[in-house]
Amino acid sequence: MNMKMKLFKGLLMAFAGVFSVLSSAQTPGVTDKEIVIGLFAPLSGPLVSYGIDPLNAAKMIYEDVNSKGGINGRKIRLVIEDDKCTGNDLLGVAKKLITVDNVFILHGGSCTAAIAAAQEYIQREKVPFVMLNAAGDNAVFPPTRYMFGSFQGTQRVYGSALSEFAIKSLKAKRIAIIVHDDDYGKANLAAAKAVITRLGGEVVAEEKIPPNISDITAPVLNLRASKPDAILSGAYPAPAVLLAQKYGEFGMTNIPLLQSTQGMPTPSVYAKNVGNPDALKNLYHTWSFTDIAKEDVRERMLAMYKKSNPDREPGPFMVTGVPSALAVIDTLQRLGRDLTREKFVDAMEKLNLNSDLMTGPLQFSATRRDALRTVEVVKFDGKTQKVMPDYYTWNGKDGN
Amino acid sequence: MGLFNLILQGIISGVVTGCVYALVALSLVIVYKSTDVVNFAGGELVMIGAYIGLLLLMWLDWPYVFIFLITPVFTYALGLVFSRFALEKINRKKTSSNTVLVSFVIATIALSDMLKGIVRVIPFTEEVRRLPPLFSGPPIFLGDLVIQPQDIVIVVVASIVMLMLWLLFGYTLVGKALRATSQNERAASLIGIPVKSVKSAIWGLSATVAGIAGLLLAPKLLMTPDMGNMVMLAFAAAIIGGFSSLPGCVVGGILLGIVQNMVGIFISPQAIAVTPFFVIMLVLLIRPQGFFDKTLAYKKV
Amino acid sequence: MSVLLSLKGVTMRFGGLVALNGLDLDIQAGSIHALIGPNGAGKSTLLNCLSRFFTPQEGSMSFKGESLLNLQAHEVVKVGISRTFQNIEQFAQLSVYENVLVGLSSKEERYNPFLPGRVRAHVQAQSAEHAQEILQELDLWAFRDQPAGSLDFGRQKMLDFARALASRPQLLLLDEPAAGLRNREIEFLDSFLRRLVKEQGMSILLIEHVMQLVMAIADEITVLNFGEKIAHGLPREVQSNPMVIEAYLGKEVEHA
Amino acid sequence: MSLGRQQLLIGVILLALGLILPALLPEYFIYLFNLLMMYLILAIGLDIVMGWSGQFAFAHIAFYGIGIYGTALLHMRLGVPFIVGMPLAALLAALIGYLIAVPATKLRTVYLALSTFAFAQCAAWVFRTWESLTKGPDGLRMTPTNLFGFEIVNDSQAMPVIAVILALVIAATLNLLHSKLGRDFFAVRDNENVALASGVDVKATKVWALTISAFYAGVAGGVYTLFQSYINPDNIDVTLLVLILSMVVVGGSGSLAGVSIGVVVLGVLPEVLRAAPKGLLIWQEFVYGLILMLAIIFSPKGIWGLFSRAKGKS
Repeated sequence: MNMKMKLFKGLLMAFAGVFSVLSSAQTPGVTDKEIVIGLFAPLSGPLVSYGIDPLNAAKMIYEDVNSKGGINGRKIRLVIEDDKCTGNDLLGVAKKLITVDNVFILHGGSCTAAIAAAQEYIQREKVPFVMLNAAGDNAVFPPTRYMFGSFQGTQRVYGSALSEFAIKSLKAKRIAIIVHDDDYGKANLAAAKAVITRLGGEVVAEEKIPPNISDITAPVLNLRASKPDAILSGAYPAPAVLLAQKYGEFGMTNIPLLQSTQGMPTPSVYAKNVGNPDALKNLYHTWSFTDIAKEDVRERMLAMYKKSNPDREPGPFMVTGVPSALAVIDTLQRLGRDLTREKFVDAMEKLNLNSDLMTGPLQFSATRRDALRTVEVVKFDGKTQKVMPDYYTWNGKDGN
Repeated sequence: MGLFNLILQGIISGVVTGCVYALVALSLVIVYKSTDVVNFAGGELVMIGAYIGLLLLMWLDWPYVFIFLITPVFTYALGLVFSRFALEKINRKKTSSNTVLVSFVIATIALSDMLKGIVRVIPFTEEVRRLPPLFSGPPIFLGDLVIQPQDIVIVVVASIVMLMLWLLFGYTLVGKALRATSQNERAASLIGIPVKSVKSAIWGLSATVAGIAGLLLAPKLLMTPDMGNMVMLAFAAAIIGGFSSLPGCVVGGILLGIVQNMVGIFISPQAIAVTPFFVIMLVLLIRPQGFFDKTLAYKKV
Repeated sequence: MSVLLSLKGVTMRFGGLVALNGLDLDIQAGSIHALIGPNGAGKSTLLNCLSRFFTPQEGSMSFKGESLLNLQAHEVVKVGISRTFQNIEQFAQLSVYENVLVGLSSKEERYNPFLPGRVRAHVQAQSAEHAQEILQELDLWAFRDQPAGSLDFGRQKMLDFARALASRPQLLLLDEPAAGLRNREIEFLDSFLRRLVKEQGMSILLIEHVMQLVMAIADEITVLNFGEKIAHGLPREVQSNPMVIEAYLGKEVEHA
Repeated sequence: MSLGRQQLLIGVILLALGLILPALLPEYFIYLFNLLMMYLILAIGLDIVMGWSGQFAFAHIAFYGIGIYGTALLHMRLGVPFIVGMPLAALLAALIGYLIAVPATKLRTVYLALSTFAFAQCAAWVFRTWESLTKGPDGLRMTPTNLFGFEIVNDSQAMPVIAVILALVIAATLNLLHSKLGRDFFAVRDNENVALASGVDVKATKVWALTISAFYAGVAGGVYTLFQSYINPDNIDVTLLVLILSMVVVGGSGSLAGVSIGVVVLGVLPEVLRAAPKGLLIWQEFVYGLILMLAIIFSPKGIWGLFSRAKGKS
């Protein structure tokens, strides 16, 4: 190696040294007065409906806490980004927030596949990542130290809750399942099958459909041919409506139709889209929030949203952005003034938050990274929603 | 329900959706035949037709039938504008016939992005929407089989549109001008046919057909800004018809509708998504000229 | 003189339309053979058969005793037959120089893209020299770096010529080279074609409507009408053939 | 400057950037550089088949996917090191490209476009459903790449390697550009008949174009495994194809400089847009479509075309 190269290398080392000294001087993203949080969700592209309102909802919770004086003397400052729900973009956003904006923690993500792309990076950088509103099955199983999520339940929770409800409350024995052929569908199906087998029921049909299906006749005919006592669906909004329409057309309305949360963002719109009131006679769906039964909770959320976003009508998934923000705030409050990322993770692991908004406690542990395991089942007849008396809790094993 | 009825029900439903695929295929083929452009925005024209219908329905307090009739006017204008302000300008700058075709296709891809993008901006479209069917009533039962009145309407309207296209192309002066233009542009302009206007009109016509397909499809398939993805089914239908035969499109569309359901029943619903692509590859491998046309798909020199 | 190209009973049908009907034609080495006839007589179809764009349903075509039917379109130039096109057609976005290089390429070794640059430079040196000669001869050297599509009409036709000549063919097929050219350019063409035959021993099959050129330079003339040969002979003989006059020349003469 | 020197210079510059920048810039920027370099390899490959040869081949993302899964699985299942696995995967992509090209290039434009597009969709479906190999919709977690005993775990370590690969790709492309085959690509694009009459084997040339472009896409896929750790079949979709296509068209198809400009402009644009008010982000898709439309209408040769035209006038 010649002199020039040596000199050059030396310069590089010096640079790197200065950098590391600067950055290790204190916890990134934390000053005396503020805590910087990187908040992101899809704000453009096909999946905006999962992103804009939930992100606004999380923002309003942080603003609320700031207006009440902040957390232990510090205000929350948000750096907001658009992750487009793609792996490349989300990873880019995570890297920007960590290495350029120097945020304390990441809070965001509405799509599990995109979040999963950032998992190794988060692990390496040792930065806590709190998911916004993704179901997150693939990102929380197996659990990794820095990633927390599933604040409205995983697909496993929905599949398990609907199966248990079908067998215990509806006395169904023969159960048919229809899900998508993607990660959500896979997790939902696995949990449902495990619960059904455990409780002595029988899975009589498993239909895996593509999310962009245009004629759902064949799978519905297959469902009907299996003569089920109940149908479990993990479909997304459009296929969920198509399913209900065909189910109505083929006169299957005596068979209860049990729909997982993601298929019915706004029940009234769903009912309007299905059109046929007959198809809504025997319809149930999962939900993770108490805003259906408790009017005060609903009003409170809407009022907060209006205050924070006067120009926008809150869309269907608005409330799903709230619990993750509550969990972050609770953790920061418990931590006190002494903040490091490692301490945040340790405190997050001890989270046990009972909020009047949620159907169950938000909990983590050393081996658990999915927050909510208890959901309710709601009967919806096209006009009113009626919450079923029992809550259903996933046991943490079925389908894993 | 016996297997026979299962198959029969699959066929009935396949014919109905197949009719709509056929309409979209027609809209692709008439443009290809006369302007050599593969329209990758065909699906988005279907989508925009449905959303225009929905917005009109929300703004205007008119009976749905009127809205059904005036929506295609908007898509007609859209096709016309695209042809005039994009394709013609590109054509004027062309350096060779091969590269200009690539440019045309890219322009349709750009159009597809723009249409999707503009619909996405309306917050209202974040959620799945549906148009009312043109006619609704209690389903008709034939033993175990169910037929929706709405489905009958779809088949009837689609058939009327197909018939009108067939008459237009085969038996009117306009049709002759269209055909002359598509066969030999230079000769057509020599005998006094305004080639540019004819081309724009064809784009308008194609967009009209797509718009009607959108209105028919919206109650059945539901509306999202991405509903244009169904265009691949139409491409497959058009390929069966050799991308030139109008009756071929219709048969191709219906066949595809039925095949999809049969795949769903006998193979796996998971394979439904890949059916149109498989059909495209298969047809191109064994009979690239399609099943309805004697002219070769191979490039003529 | 020996027969360079020999056609026997060549028949080409498109659907129900007979474009060529049992055509016999011989071209002598070192001669200019003109092919005339009204539009739609099948002249261009014959050229397309010879350059193997079309395959005739019946008949044989032999060049230097070898059948052309065994060749694919891109192989025709390798046995020594090159052609120009009726409409101006060339590689519009390539430079004038590159157009000629493509024309040359049948004579080049197939270049291996993985060879280092210097080896290639050597391979290309000879080609470059030849390309320069041709371009200078046809007065196109000054435009060598311009895209071919930007030349004026006459020069584009000359470029088509240059490209066809680059492969040093034994038989040159010309499809209406004089169409649309000005008198001065036609005069140049006249002397240039003569020189090709005399100095390089090239043979030429000329399709042409400009009678002044045909009559001046053709050694033999064949007249086609509706895909059939209606006359053949020396220019003088053909000119006075009543059938030809009726079918074609009569109108043309009046017109002129 | 001779071709060899040009290639050497580009290689040295890229390698130097690849070594220096990681020490100076936050990892985010290095990630962006890596992403752009990967896009550039993809875009050059697409340009060879579309811009150079004028063929509508839309199977590019399928070959990219084959490159990703091929490299990752060879490494994870069989322990094949990157230096061998990546070329193998790219060759596999090229082989499949060749098998597609032989029947597809016989077809008229519309059919070539549709059959290659259909092939891409079928490939995506296979990635999604062949769970025993690709883990299907769960996505594949890739183990860090091993290069001569060093594990590449972050962007800074990956950057010099990617820079070297990009330099090799550019050098190979320049070689191709000046070769007979490269000239034949352009000849076939401009006029197939004249090309045939000049002795260019048009069919073989088209097959070459598709095969080579598939190889490039396979290389890009291999590069992906260097700086990413997870692949989900959902991430290999038409959106990516449209992005790459837009880069080629907006920058200027048919020229390396143009394609590079396109990659940089459209690759950096979303980062610039980050500064825009969040409510406006939703216009992005429309704006992208508009940029593409304006480019194809007003400057079919892209930004580079405008630039070189202006240069020609002065």
